[in-house]
This record gives sequence, C-alpha cells and structure tokens, in this order.
Amino acid sequence: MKKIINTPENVVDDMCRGFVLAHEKCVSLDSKYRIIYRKEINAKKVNLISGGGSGHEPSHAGFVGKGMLDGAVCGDVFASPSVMQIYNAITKLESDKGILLIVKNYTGDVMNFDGAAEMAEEDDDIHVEKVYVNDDVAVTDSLYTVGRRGVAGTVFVHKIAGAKAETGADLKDVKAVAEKVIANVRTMGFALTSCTVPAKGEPTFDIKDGDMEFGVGIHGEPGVSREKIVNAKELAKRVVGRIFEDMPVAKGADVAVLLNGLGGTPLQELYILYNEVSKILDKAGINIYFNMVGNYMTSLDMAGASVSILKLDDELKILLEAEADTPALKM
Amino acid sequence: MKKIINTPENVVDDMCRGFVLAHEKCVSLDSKYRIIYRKEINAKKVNLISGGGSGHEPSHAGFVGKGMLDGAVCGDVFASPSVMQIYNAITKLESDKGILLIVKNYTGDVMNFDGAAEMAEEDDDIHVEKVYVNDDVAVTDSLYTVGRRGVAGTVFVHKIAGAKAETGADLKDVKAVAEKVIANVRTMGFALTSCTVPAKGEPTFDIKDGDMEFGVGIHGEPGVSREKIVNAKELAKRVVGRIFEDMPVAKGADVAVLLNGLGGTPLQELYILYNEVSKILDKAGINIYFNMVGNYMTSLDMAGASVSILKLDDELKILLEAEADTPALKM
Amino acid sequence: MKTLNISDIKGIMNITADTVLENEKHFCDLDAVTGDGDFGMTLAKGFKVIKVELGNFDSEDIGGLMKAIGMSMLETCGGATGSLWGAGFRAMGKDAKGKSEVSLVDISEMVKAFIQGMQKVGGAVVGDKTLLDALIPAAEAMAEDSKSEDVDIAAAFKHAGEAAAVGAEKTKDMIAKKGRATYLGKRSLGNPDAGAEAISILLRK
Amino acid sequence: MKTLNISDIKGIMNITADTVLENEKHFCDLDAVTGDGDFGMTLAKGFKVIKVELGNFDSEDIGGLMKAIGMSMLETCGGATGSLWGAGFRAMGKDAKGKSEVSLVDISEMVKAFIQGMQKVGGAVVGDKTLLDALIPAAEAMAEDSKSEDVDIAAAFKHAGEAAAVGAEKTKDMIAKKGRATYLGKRSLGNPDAGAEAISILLRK
Ligand SMILES: Nc1ncnc2c1ncn2[C@@H]1O[C@H](COP(=O)(O)OP(=O)(O)O)[C@@H](O)[C@H]1O
Ligand SMILES: Nc1ncnc2c1ncn2[C@@H]1O[C@H](COP(=O)(O)OP(=O)(O)O)[C@@H](O)[C@H]1O
Ligand SMILES: [Mg+2]
Ligand SMILES: [Mg+2]
Ligand SMILES: [Mg+2]
Ligand SMILES: [Mg+2]
Repeated sequence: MKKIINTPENVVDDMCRGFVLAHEKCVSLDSKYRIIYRKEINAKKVNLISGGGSGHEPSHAGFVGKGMLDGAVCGDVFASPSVMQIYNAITKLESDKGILLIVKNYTGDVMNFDGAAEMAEEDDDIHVEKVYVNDDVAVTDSLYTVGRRGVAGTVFVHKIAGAKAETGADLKDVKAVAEKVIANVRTMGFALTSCTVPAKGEPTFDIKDGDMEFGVGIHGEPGVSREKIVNAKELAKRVVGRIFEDMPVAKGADVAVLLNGLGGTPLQELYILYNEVSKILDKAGINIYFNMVGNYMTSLDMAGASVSILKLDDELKILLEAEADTPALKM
Repeated sequence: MKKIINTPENVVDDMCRGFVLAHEKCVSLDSKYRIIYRKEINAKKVNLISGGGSGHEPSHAGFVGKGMLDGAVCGDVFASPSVMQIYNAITKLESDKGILLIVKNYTGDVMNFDGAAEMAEEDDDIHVEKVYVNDDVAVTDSLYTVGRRGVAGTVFVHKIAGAKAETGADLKDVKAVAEKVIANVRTMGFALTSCTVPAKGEPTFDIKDGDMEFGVGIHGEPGVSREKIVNAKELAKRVVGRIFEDMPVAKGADVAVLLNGLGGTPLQELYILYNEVSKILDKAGINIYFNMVGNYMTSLDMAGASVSILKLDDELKILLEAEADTPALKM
Repeated sequence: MKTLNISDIKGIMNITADTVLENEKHFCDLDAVTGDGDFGMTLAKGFKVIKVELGNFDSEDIGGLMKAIGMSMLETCGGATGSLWGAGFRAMGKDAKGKSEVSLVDISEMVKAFIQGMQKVGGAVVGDKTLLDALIPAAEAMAEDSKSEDVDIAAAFKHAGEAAAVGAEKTKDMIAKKGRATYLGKRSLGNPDAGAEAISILLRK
Repeated sequence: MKTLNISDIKGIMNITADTVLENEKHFCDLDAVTGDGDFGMTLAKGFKVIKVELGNFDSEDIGGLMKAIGMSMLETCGGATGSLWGAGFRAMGKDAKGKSEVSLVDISEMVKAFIQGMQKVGGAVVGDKTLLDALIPAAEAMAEDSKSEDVDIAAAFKHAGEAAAVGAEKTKDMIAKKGRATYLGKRSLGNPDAGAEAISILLRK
C-alpha cells in the first residue's frame, strides 16, 4: 500500500483536521463526532446534513458551505457514520425549519441515518426528513433487493436542495426538490483498478492488466461484470447507453452531466471521456445545459470514472446555477 | 497501461476538445495550434500566456480566465509546445500593452518560448517579456547546470501576475510582480509511484512497494534519491525542511501554501499531509495566510505530492486574494 | 453449568471480543469478497470499546450491561454493523433487564431478542445471505436444548456453534437479498457471507 | 560517390526518417532513464512530417529543402528537440542555400552549420552529455576526411558514424550539464544520453 498517511487508524481524523485547517474561514469541526459544519449556523433555514463513509473526498465535507450542505458527518473509510455521530449532527444544526438528511442508499447508511432521525425526533422534537439517493443504474432495482446504490448523483442533490434551502423554502419543499433530483438522475461507473482501503492495506479486488470492472460502486465493491478495457469512445457509449436504458431522455431535452473521477484517474482522462460523452449526447439531440468534470465522489485511489445524467426542468436549472460557495464547488 | 483514452496519439487533442466543451462559456480552442484562450480577448491589458507539455492538468489551460491567464499552449504529453504553437498564441493574443510569457524553466520550454518571442518581436513588432519559473528546490541550482525546474509554484505566478494584469498595469510592472513571486516561492515534491506516459505505455521508472522517489519533478523524471516510504508527518518534515534550507522563512512571516497532488493521489491524503505541514509551520511561528489543497500541477497518474511555500508581502496578499474566475480556480 | 452471572457473561464477552480482534483482518477479507472490506474493522472498533466497558461496568444487572454494550456500538460503530449489533444488544438488554443470573432458557430468550432487534432495523430473514443465516439456526438449536433439563450451558453453546457453522456454510449457495452483497447479484454465489462466517467463528469460541 | 544531388539527399533523409520511426520506442526508453521519456515520440512526430515534405518538395535547392525541414520541426515538434533540430536544419539550409549539388567538403560544412545552429539555441558544448557529444566527433571525422580527395561520401559517413558511436558511448561517464538529465545530478552517470545514442544510430544507417 502506498499512501500519504500516518497510520490507517488515524486517516479520517487527520483528514478532517487537515480539511478544516485548509478551509477554516468557512467550516468548523466537531472532532469527537467528526462533524464538519458551516461556521455560521443559520437556524432560520432548513439545514441539510449528509455524510457517509470517508474515502469519497471531496464528498461530503467539501460541499459544506453556502448554497449546499450545512453539515457532513464523516464515517470511517467506507463505513457509514454511527447513529450517535449523525444524531449529534442533527442536534447541532437544529433549525426552526427542520433538518433534511441526504442519505446514499446503502443498508448501513440507511439504518444509521434512520436511527439517528428517530432519536432526534423522539428525544428532541426536531423535525427531520430524509431522502435516499439511489442513482446507480449498475444495480438493477428489484423488490427483492435493497435497491440501487447512491453514488455521484448525490452531488446534484446537495447542490439543488442546498440552493432551495437557501431561498428560505420550507422543509417539505426542500425535500420535494431533492426527490425530484433523485427521480431524474442516473449514474453509471467503471473502474480500471481497485482501491486500497488503508486498514486492509491491499487492493480490495485483483484485476488483470487488460481488464476493467464495469458497473462498480464507490466502495471498491466489485462491479457487475469484469470486461476487457475498451477505448474512451466505446466506454462512453456503454455507460451512456446503460443510463438511457434505465432512463430514456427525449431529443431536445436539457440535461446536466457530471463526469466524475474515482480518485486515481487524472483530469486529462476525464476530459477525454467528457469529449466522447458529449459527442454522444449531441448526436442524440440532447443539450448539455450544465456540466461538471472532476473528482467529486471518489473511491479512494481507484482509477475509473462515472457519468451522471440529470434531466432538467426550469426549477432545477435555476437552482443548479444558483450561487454556491463551498470548498469543492464555487459558482 | 490503464487509461481512459482512445489512442496515445490523440490524447492531447481529445483532452483539449473535452476541456473546451466543458468550459465553452469562457474559453475557446485553436485546434491547429492547440491554444486555449479566453473567449473575450482584451487587447487593452497585458496578456499572459503560459503552457508547456500536457499531462499537468488542470495546468495550464485550467487557469485561463479572468484574473489569471489569457492563453495556454498545450504541447504533447511532457513535451513543450513547438515554437510555432507559441508564436501563434502570441499573435492571437496581441495586445497594446504587450505579452508576458510565463515559462517553466526547462531546456525545451525555454528554447521554444524564447524562439517564439523572438519571432513575434522581429516579425510582428509585438512587445513580449518572459519570466522563467524555477521553484523546485529538489534540484540544486548551480552555474554549471540549466538551473532549477519550474513546478507547482507556477500556479502562484499565474494567479498573482494575472491579478496584476487585470488592474491594467503595464508590462514591466506585471513582469516585476511575476518575478517577485518567483523569487519568493519554493517547491519540493515526492512520488510514491511512477507515472505512465501514454505513448510509452509503461511506467517511466520502476519502484518497489516500500519505496518513494524524493525530489521528483513533474515529468516522471526520477527524483534526487530513492528512499523508504515514511509517514505523513515525517514526509512533511522533510519536504518543508528542504524548502527552509533553501529559503529561510522568518518567524511571524505570512506565507501561502500550495499542497499539490500529482494526479494519482486522492484528496484524502492531501488533506492528511496538509495537516502535518500546517502543524510544522505553526510550530515555527509562520502564519499560513492563504492555502490551496488539490490537484493543480499534476504529472499524469503519478501518486505523490508537492508542497510550495510563497513568502507574502502586502502587494502579493492583495493580488492573491483578488477575483479569479477560471475552470480550475474560482475565488 | 446451569446459570451464568454477570462475571460469567463478562468472561464470555471478553473471549468474544478477543476473537473479534484476532479475526479483524480475516473478517475484512471476507467482506472484501462480497462487500466493501470494512466489516472486521468496524466490529473490532466496537469490541475494543466493549472491552473497556466490561472493565468499567460495576452492577450485577446483565440486562444493563447488554444495553450499555448496545449504546457503545451505536456510538462507536458505523456501517450496517453499528445499527444492527447496537439494536441487537439493546434488545437483549431490554429482555434481560434487572436479571443478575440467567438460565439456559433465559439465554435462549436473550439470543432471540438479539435477532429480533436486528430484524427490526435490518428487515432480513433466513435465506437473505446475512449473519442471520448463522444466528437463527444457532438460536433454534439453543431453544431446542433449553427445553430439556439435562443440557448444560456450555454444551448448548457448542450445539449453537455447530448450527451456526452449518448455516454460514449454506450462505455460499445464496444470492444476497440484503446488504452490500446484493449489488453483486449472482456474482455473490460461491462465497459465504462475512457476517455469517463471523457468527460461526465467534460462537465456536 | 563524390557529390550528392537533391534526390540523393532525399534518399538519405528518407532512410534517416525510417530509422527514427523504427526506433521511436527505443529512443523513448533511453530518454526515460535520464529524462522524461518523450524524445522518440517527438523526433518521430517531426520525421513523419519530414517524409511528407520530402515527397512534396519539388525544387533542386538542397538548402531550400533543409530550411523547409527546419521550419517543419519548429512547427511540429516541441520539447528540446523541436527548437534544437529546427535550428540545426535551418542553419544547414542557410549554409547550403541555392546549391543543387554538394561535395564532401560542402556536406562537412553543412554538418558544422547544423551543430552551430543547435549551439546557438542550446548553448551546449562537448562533455555536457547531449547529442552534441556524438555529433561533434562525427563532424570532426568528416572534416578530416574532406581534406583528402580520395575519400568518397559513403565512406566518410561510415567514419562519422563510428566516431558518433564512440562519442555516444562516452556520454555514459558524463554528468549532464544541459537538458533534463541535469536534474539527476550524479544519478545520470552510467547511462548514455538518449540524443547522443540516437545520433549514433542514425549516422550508422
Ligand atoms: N439487513 C441486514 N440484516 C442483517 N444483517 C445484515 C444486513 N445487512 C448486512 N448485514 C450483515 O452485515 C455484514 C456487513 O457489515 P458491514 O461491513 O458493517 O456493512 P457495510 O459495510 O455494508 O455497511 C454482512 O456480511 C451481513 O452479514
Ligand atoms: N542544450 C542542449 N543542447 C543540445 N542538445 C540538448 C540540449 N538539451 C537537451 N539536448 C538533447 O535533447 C535530448 C532530449 O530531447 P527531448 O526529449 O525532446 O527533450 P525534453 O523532453 O527535455 O524537452 C537529450 O537526450 C539531449 O541529447
Ligand atoms: Mg462499509
Ligand atoms: Mg519532454
Ligand atoms: Mg462492509
Ligand atoms: Mg524528453
């Protein structure tokens, strides 16, 4: 394992400290519960809390700030934060307008966020609503499973729900727009290499030189299938094709595209893939109204990328383009 | 080699196209000469041109925009752009106030930028000035060598000289402030893995599991010494120590720190290293007035990082904090 | 042995904790195959705190100890493990509240409560390829043993461990319906569930 | 052969270009050891364009051809190679301007001009561990041969190639003073300079 760390056990604490030192003008850290929150807590707006396992940097702490999240709870690497961590974030960010939890749909995250919300509602009478992001089309949704995973599309939920909350909207309206995003965003990813969880010290999965994992998640979970590596053009075709299978997009539609790097892939390659994705959408008569290219929801040092497509209406467009001032996204 | 590309020959062209598609609101592309330039050329201010080999994304094209560069010339991977590419950038961005070339100090870059400047001055009567960034303290400067390399500190030159040009300052003043930055910035880097140049298809150097290259450049050139990997704290100590050896920083001084990832290292580790660097400076009574943590001057997919320290005075502080609106840096 | 008091229970929990710590990497490796490789780490983190808790706890109330352990898990452990095991221990605590001595019948009830606590938050049933596939057969074996007066507690634990091992083995042939392994679909076939393997190992100590 | 005309020169340049293309990876590998591994790619990129140029060029003027080649290199090739080889060919073009036939004496002068062109932009001298360490001895051998009437051009090229090989070999024992290998300091010892090796290979074809 080749990592710039002190010890595997300290990775998350050291990272949180470094993060807050780097952005001390806008965020603070509760180091006991590993909560990163906006320096000025506004109890007159709906406050948004997200979080999950660490290892997805800049998600989620990087999106704490004006126009996006109010707090992010940092779990261990790839393990959702505990019930008590989340509960403490809720009480810390308590607001007259209530709290919205943005949860990626994983068994652990769902159970812990639900448990914390229940506790805050019962013990502290805080109004808490939750949305579950499940944008990953690699996983087929079925009644018999836990449903699709939440991956990079979560960033759009943070951006849009955050902008809505900033307008002073009520909890039910902020929740409604978050759910609108979730209903309209789909993501598909692939990995060229495994990531290495610091505590494990070795790659999560073995993979041969010419192979890739297609449909991989953001926790080093193996993907849906092991395939031969193909070129950028073909990759774009398969990824976008899988998204369209799940969510058809009409000719003439406006969409937002997030071309997300998984952590070990340089920006150069992300732009190459974006070029191919945008050619495909162009050919299909779909208009990329808004785009983001970069590392937004990573999986430690994994090489690979994901593409998220969000269908836009007028409300989503306005909120997507609203001001954001966070460590990882400024607009 | 595991990369998201079409063919090694097309890497730079595809990347440029993707880049301009992603940022089409603010930049344009001259695809013949691979020049990325501001959509609105302002011939009433000093125009800044930089560039170099590709593979350092977001450098340099990512810094084209308000408050930083006016144009970036993209060479092949790790090869400086040709004389004619640079010459065409100069004539395209011709301005009444003249042109400043920001050149990283490498034999190839210096020769090509010099050759292009000479051509533009002689054939077109354009007033061109040049500065050579040489911040890398890994390389000892000596009369008998080509001098130190230009590495991540270049980003500070773009930011500060760009802000100065935006004020309407004259060429000699913009050049002077660029040279002030160069005189006061030092960088030291290390690599945990080699990068892989697409055309070569294999890592530039072999490196064992427990080893690192200390004092590595940004082109996969081997470093100054091969050493055992040490923890983040010790890495910070060695890197900052080497910088202070070369450029002492007084107690009480204000500095800017750029903690730069080399492309394959995730943000998580950069924050861990930043935490250690900032502890060391704190102990030395040095105040981090400004910081940047992220991938700014990369070396393809190399795992590793560099630390740049810039000593600040009042002028540099104001310019550093001035507005910037570029794809890779907004403030 | 026919009954256990607080120090017996602490002894069992201590052995369990040590087994978890010894198997931290093994449990991670198992989770890496079908999940994300953190199961051992999360569980170990929890049981490290539990060991401290065991030292500090100075009442005779077995239910109180289980509740305290449950709260520690909710505080310390994230992931599916934190909520599940936290809920399990809390439910066990509620069931054994105020008891300073427990018989095999009591223990069998406590284990049932543990399972129900987990099911309340996780909703899994037998066949979903989770730790319940080891734990439920173990509980059934124990319930069976508790019907007769002759079986002593150590023997009952032994039977439970054997049932858990059989149950864990069966998870190899299951397609996951709960937890992270579901993302693998049919690819989860052939590998056991990490949680079930862990239960089988812990109960056989 | 005592003189070369434009088609002889084109022939030699074509062989050189093919040799560059065959050795693209080899030249990259050599550069990877002491530099950044792009030398073969850059040179190949230039010589691909030169091959086209050779086909299109329809005057007899040898100097004109060299100048056109120089301009192509400045247009096409970045890196140290673009400026150096561009300047070299342009200087050669100036030296041979208007000539439709060249003798060994002329060729020897052209090679000298090539070297001076490179030195004007690059400032390197013998011993700096650059391609000049192969090229200058080669030029000297050729100058020597050109003093006598008996030596034919092919033989002179052969001698030049041998001198270049010796010169390139010597770069192994040099610490670089120009180019990217300087960053290695003493670590550049033991490995030849990529440019010098290339000159040695090209002159021996
Ligand atoms: N809904 C559930 N009910 C019971 N056990 C579950 C459930 N989901 C997962 N598990 C168990 O938890 C184990 C994984 O725990 P852990 O690694 O902490 O989860 P994650 O990393 O997915 O958050 C699985 O091996 C399985 O035995
Ligand atoms: N100043 C110089 N004068 C002559 N030759 C040089 C000089 N600097 C470098 N070279 C030659 O150029 C070769 C490297 O070329 P290239 O890979 O294009 O350069 P870079 O990648 O450093 O821009 C070296 O092997 C050396 O022979
Ligand atoms: Mg997990
Ligand atoms: Mg180069
Ligand atoms: Mg897990
Ligand atoms: Mg080179």
